[in-house]
Amino acid sequence: PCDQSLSERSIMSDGDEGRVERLVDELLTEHPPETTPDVEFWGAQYDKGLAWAWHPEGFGGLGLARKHQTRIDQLLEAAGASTENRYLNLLGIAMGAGVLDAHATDEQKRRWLRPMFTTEEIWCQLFSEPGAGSDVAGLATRAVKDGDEWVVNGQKVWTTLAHIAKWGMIVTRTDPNAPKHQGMTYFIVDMEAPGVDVRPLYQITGEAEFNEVFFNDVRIPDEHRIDAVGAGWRVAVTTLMNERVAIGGASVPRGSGYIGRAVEVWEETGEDDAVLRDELLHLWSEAEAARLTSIRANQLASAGIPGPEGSTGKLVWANLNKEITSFTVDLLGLDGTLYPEGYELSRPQRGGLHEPGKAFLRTRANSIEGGTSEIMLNILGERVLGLPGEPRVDKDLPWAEVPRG
Amino acid sequence: PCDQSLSERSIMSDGDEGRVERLVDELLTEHPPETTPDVEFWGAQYDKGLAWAWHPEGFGGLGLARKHQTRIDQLLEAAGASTENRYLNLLGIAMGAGVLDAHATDEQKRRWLRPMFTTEEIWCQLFSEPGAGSDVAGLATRAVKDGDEWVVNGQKVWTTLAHIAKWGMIVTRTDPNAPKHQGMTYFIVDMEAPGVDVRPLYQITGEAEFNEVFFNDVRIPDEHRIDAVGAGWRVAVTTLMNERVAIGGASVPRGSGYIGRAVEVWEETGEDDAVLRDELLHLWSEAEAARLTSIRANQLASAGIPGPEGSTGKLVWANLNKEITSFTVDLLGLDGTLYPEGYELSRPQRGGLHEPGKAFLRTRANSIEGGTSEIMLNILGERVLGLPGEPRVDKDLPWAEVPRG
Amino acid sequence: MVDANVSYAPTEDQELIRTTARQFIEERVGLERVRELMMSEDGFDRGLWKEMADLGWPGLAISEEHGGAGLGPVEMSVLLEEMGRLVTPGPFFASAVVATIAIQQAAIPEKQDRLLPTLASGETIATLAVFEEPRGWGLAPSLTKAQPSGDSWTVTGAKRAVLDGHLADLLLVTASTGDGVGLFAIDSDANGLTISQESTLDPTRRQATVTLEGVDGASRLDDGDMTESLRRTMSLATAALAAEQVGGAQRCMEMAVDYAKSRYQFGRPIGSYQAIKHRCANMLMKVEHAKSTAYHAARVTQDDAELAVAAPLAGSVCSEAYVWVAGENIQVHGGIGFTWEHDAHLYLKRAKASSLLLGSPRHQRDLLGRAIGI
Amino acid sequence: MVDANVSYAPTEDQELIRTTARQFIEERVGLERVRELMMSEDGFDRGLWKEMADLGWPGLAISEEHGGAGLGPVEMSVLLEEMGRLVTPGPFFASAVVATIAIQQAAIPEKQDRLLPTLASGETIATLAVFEEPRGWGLAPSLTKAQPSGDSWTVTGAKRAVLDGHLADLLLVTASTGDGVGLFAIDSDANGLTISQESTLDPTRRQATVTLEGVDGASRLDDGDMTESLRRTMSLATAALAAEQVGGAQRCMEMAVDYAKSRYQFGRPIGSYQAIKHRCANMLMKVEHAKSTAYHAARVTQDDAELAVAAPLAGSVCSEAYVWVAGENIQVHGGIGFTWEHDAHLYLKRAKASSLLLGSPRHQRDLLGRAIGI
Repeated sequence: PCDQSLSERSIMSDGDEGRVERLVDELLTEHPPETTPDVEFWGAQYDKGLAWAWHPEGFGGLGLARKHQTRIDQLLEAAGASTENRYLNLLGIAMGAGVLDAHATDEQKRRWLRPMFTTEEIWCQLFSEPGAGSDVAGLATRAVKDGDEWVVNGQKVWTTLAHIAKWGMIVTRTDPNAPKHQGMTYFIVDMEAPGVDVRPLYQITGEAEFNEVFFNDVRIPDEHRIDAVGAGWRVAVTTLMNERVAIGGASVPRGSGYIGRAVEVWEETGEDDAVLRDELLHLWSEAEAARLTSIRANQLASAGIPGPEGSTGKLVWANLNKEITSFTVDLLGLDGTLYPEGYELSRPQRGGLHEPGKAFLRTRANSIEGGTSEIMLNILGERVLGLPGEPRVDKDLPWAEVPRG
Repeated sequence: PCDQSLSERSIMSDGDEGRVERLVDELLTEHPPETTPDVEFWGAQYDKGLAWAWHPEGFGGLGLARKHQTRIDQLLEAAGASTENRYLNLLGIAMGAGVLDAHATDEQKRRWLRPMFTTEEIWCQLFSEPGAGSDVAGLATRAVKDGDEWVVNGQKVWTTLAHIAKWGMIVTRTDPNAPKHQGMTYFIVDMEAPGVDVRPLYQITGEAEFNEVFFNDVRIPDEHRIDAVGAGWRVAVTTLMNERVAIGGASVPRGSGYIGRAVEVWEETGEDDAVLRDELLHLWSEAEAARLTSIRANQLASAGIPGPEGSTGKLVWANLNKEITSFTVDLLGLDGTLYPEGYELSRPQRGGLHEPGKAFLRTRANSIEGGTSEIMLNILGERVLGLPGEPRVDKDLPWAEVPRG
Repeated sequence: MVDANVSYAPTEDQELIRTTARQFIEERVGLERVRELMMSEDGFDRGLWKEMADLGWPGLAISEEHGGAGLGPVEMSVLLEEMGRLVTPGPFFASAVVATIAIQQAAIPEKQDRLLPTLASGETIATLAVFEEPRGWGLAPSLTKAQPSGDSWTVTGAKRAVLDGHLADLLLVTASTGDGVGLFAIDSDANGLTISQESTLDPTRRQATVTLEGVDGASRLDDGDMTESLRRTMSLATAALAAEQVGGAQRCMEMAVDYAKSRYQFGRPIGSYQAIKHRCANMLMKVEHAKSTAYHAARVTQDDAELAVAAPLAGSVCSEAYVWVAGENIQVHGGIGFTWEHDAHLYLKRAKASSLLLGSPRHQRDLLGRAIGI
Repeated sequence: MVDANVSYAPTEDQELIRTTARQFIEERVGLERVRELMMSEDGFDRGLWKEMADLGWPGLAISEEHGGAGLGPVEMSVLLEEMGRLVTPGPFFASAVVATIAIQQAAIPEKQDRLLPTLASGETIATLAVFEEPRGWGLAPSLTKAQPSGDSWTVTGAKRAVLDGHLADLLLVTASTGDGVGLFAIDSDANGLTISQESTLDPTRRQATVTLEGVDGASRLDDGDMTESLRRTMSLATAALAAEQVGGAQRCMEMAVDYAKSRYQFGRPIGSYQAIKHRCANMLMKVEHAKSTAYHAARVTQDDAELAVAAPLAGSVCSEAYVWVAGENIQVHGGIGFTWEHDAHLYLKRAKASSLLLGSPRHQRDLLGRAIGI
């Protein structure tokens, strides 16, 4: 709603572009990118309200429409300034900031936004649990009020960056006797606090992109609570919104990514079998159709024409990535049975997915992470096509009484 | 249970084989097949108890184990006697007789079994309704008691042979206020009675294998009721048992049926495209795997080793038939866009499925008729793998209150 | 990169064409009329054709100087998508699309001046006769030969899968001239010409087999070898057919989704079961992919290199999507979807036949491979 | 027709082998041990090998005169199915199956007398080195050549995908002799022989690359050209691998079904959702089909013509079934199935590698086509 009124305002005042460009010029002259350390530059960028243009002034923004930020980043990149912080602190800057902007007190925003943007404090997200995967709202990590503090016990999984994060966005169960969606509360937890135990979670490639995080009597001050007690699900939804958009939304050049790699392998091996060729062309066609679909979706979205084109990306790419990488291994024939880099357990190396074998293994998770394909198909069927939901046995029960096997 | 004790008995007495062969010899000498009209021969066969060996004596049987019937039919066929009646009156002899044997009174059996076996009276099955497809137990055809008669109103669909049948096995709703499975009653209805209106139901090939049957105040005497009032579902289940076994159970020679036709077309057209060849070989492999599976299932079943091998046949063949016939049309290229026999609406001609186009269209129903693939997958998942059922919203409601859109 | 300058958002004109087309087809054609026509002898309604002509549809993509509306392939694809939605019968695709494209691509200016106006007005129904072999979709005429005689040509040979050949006033026949491929205009009443209608899997789009025994007076339309322009003609026809396929596939999905909402079994709408819900969601994905490729192909017709990629891409993706969705639509409907009285089969037959008409998906992928160097 | 005389019902002996094998593998191997071995340098446990030898497994299909149990391919397939159930590591398949079959098929009697006893006892670990090209699975040696020198031969060339080559005492190398293909026995410590272990996708089954630079003292096992017996060897190996694949696929299905019953989301076991339930049902169908083809292949090994059909049939069907089921097992498990600590990935890796080891499904179908004349 707040965004709404902002964008209306910005439509009225055409002076906004000018103001933005003037501020960017100021920033660049006062802090020349080539001579200014990134962290210092990002701090200055925040102070000028050029971090999240749609945030209120004083909180890294100018109270303008979101589109202005795109412009700002273009100008900064053109001037050789780094926007790497958006990648280095992805979960904070892309998701955490949105959560704080929508749900936090000014005091909380003041405390957290600036060091988040400067990457001095890395953020992570603590939602999934061993017992709560697709059903995040079934989570069991307990938080119990004790004076001005909350005492947290439980386990979270699939947490990226937890091993280098200072702050974690955590959803907890504060009222087990309320229906599952109503008994949750959202906190920002200090990942360096006593009782927080972060362990690498090794995946089938032997690498650990993710972590398990254990909470044993971890104390969180009540002022680190986001929004009301019991409002945790509402805040969690705000967070998840941003997540799924991120996946499969971007549009890539034709013949890039896994299908590009498959074509490379086809050429490198000099394979010319007609059957494999048709299979490669089939996958290429599927990938190109998916690519054109996301380009079309982005165009229609920015033209304000609503449509289903956007919702299919993650699902489609999950299946395609799995098929393409599996086929690429097949293309290698006997060499497809090899795994040059071996399996010693480690944190991931970048660019490892060039190896067909590793890409084949890693992509098995594409249909699971960030929403399983089964859940995405439900969403597509129910939200986009308007098909009725299934009978729910868990919705109105007190969480404590929901069957969990 | 009754079968059980019979087969035990037959294990004890080895004299049964001898008795059976003696009776067959008698039949053949008293009624030489070459000179005896089929109907007369089948009547004599019934009278000697050689129609359904496991039926009690006097009802076309000898009270022996089922296996003896196989032997009897072999001997009769060897002697040139016709067993065509089992095809001509399929629904009666394969399903109806089983229902009568299990649920009917001696008087009813005496009335119906003999003319059924001689094909003097053809039988049909009246279960499915426009509103009750997969959910047969949801049927709405009403039967209301009126003196010694029942008055039937409603509509049945997908009824084979209805247009030539004398008797129909019909399940009706007699108590709309009982839960769906409890308010049904089973009758044998005279298809020539006033108020029975049989209309051909044309399918996408333009042929009508099936009928729609409308009932307007059709009166059925209470002595044509099978089993108790309200016991209709139990009787219907007996009937359906036989049906699904019939489909996809039989084992066929390698490379026969639709895949055989596909290979023929491959050879006739002289096609040699490597991609189409691999696709043909893929389908051939699937078909051969399915064929071997049903052979293995039959062997294990007759060896008394229970297993899941049997349950997969209908599902697998439904999908395979659809894929193979679709591929066969593709093999024809531009000729695949032709439909030589045309579409004038008619009763089916035999052997029409030699035409790839017609086979392609006809097989679309394979995944629907006799239990949709969705239902078969549920059965496989729940009965064979023991996976839990879905929450049921209709089971305990009075039928009249079950939502039906 | 071609992406940058392709815009997929429909213009107001295109939206207008869509609205008018949908309204006309629903009101004046409609599936009841489709059923009458599909069971009729020639599957053709001259009155309906006249009405379409009055709306300027046959000339939609013909230049104004030739009496057309001077619109482009994108506008035509919108119209075809709407026609596909209701499996509209008749020679529109054969005459206003394929034959018209062939003339535009291959004929020399004065021949275009002569032929296009009556095509634009709908007075002339034309069709392209190109295929000879049942399989392979080869474009080089091997059976059909043309020899000069005076200022016209004599053509001998045979063609198959000639769309609506039985309705055509004018046949455009490809024939080998010894030094390449020529395109020849022949009146349907010419001596030595036999046009026999075939019974088709898709009764809403008819075909004929054509034999030519020394047919005199054939007028050559191209100047020299038309191999290249024939290839381009087939690409454009494939792109156009893809739009029609999208319309049909979209309609099948809508039928399935609507039925899944209204049909109850076991006390629940069948659309609440994942088996049906997920199938419908997969229909949506396939239809969206089909749209993306068809819309793209219609928008790059000016770029030869890109069209050589986009057309077979759309041809294979839309064919497979339509056949699949039309089949699954029957499955979602269950028994009723298998009946003659239900409309589902009209789409299945249109889908299956369309997937083979201009080249199977496998053939289209082969063309795609040549275009992208795989 | 072959069907008539093939019986698929297991005999009591076969059931006994199954029970013993399952018990031994679960108790003495077990997935914990598998994990240790798969992370170890050579992936081999000599103690475990010794125990298997004591049970007579390496000699299971070797005649009694050669110190084996004298049982057949059906009994061996039962054992392999049980080994596949727990992705049992070690050289059993390389030595007791493939190498043993090669000797039985290709070697002349006196060579069999010399080699088979120590293979039967497990003292000797042997492996067959046949493949040279990365793709195509061609059996004719092009790089590797053998020349007579005195009463032995000198072999030069290179081989890849030599199963457990790093563990082998004895290499069986195919080489062209000028007048055909010969099979040569070479000790692993021979001069000029280099065996380098490769890192494999499936860490429970290792491979080596082998180079031979004028390796002297090679003993020729066959008399004349072994092309035919090599083909038969690969058919029998494919049939044997199929049995192992069946065991793994069956286990994956059981894992998925068990998890679908015990894992709750939204207050219901996930197995109560059709998306999961129907996937499990499809797993069952694929596993049953795989079993049917593998069991059939193991039972027709005496019938050359039928084996030529049954082996590639089983090879392609079982490979595709196992890869699919192993992948879907991960999906049913969700996140946990993607973790290193869960066992699901052991099966996926075994499945994927096995599907390429002796010929991809597509290659197997090509062989099938040749056998049935398509």
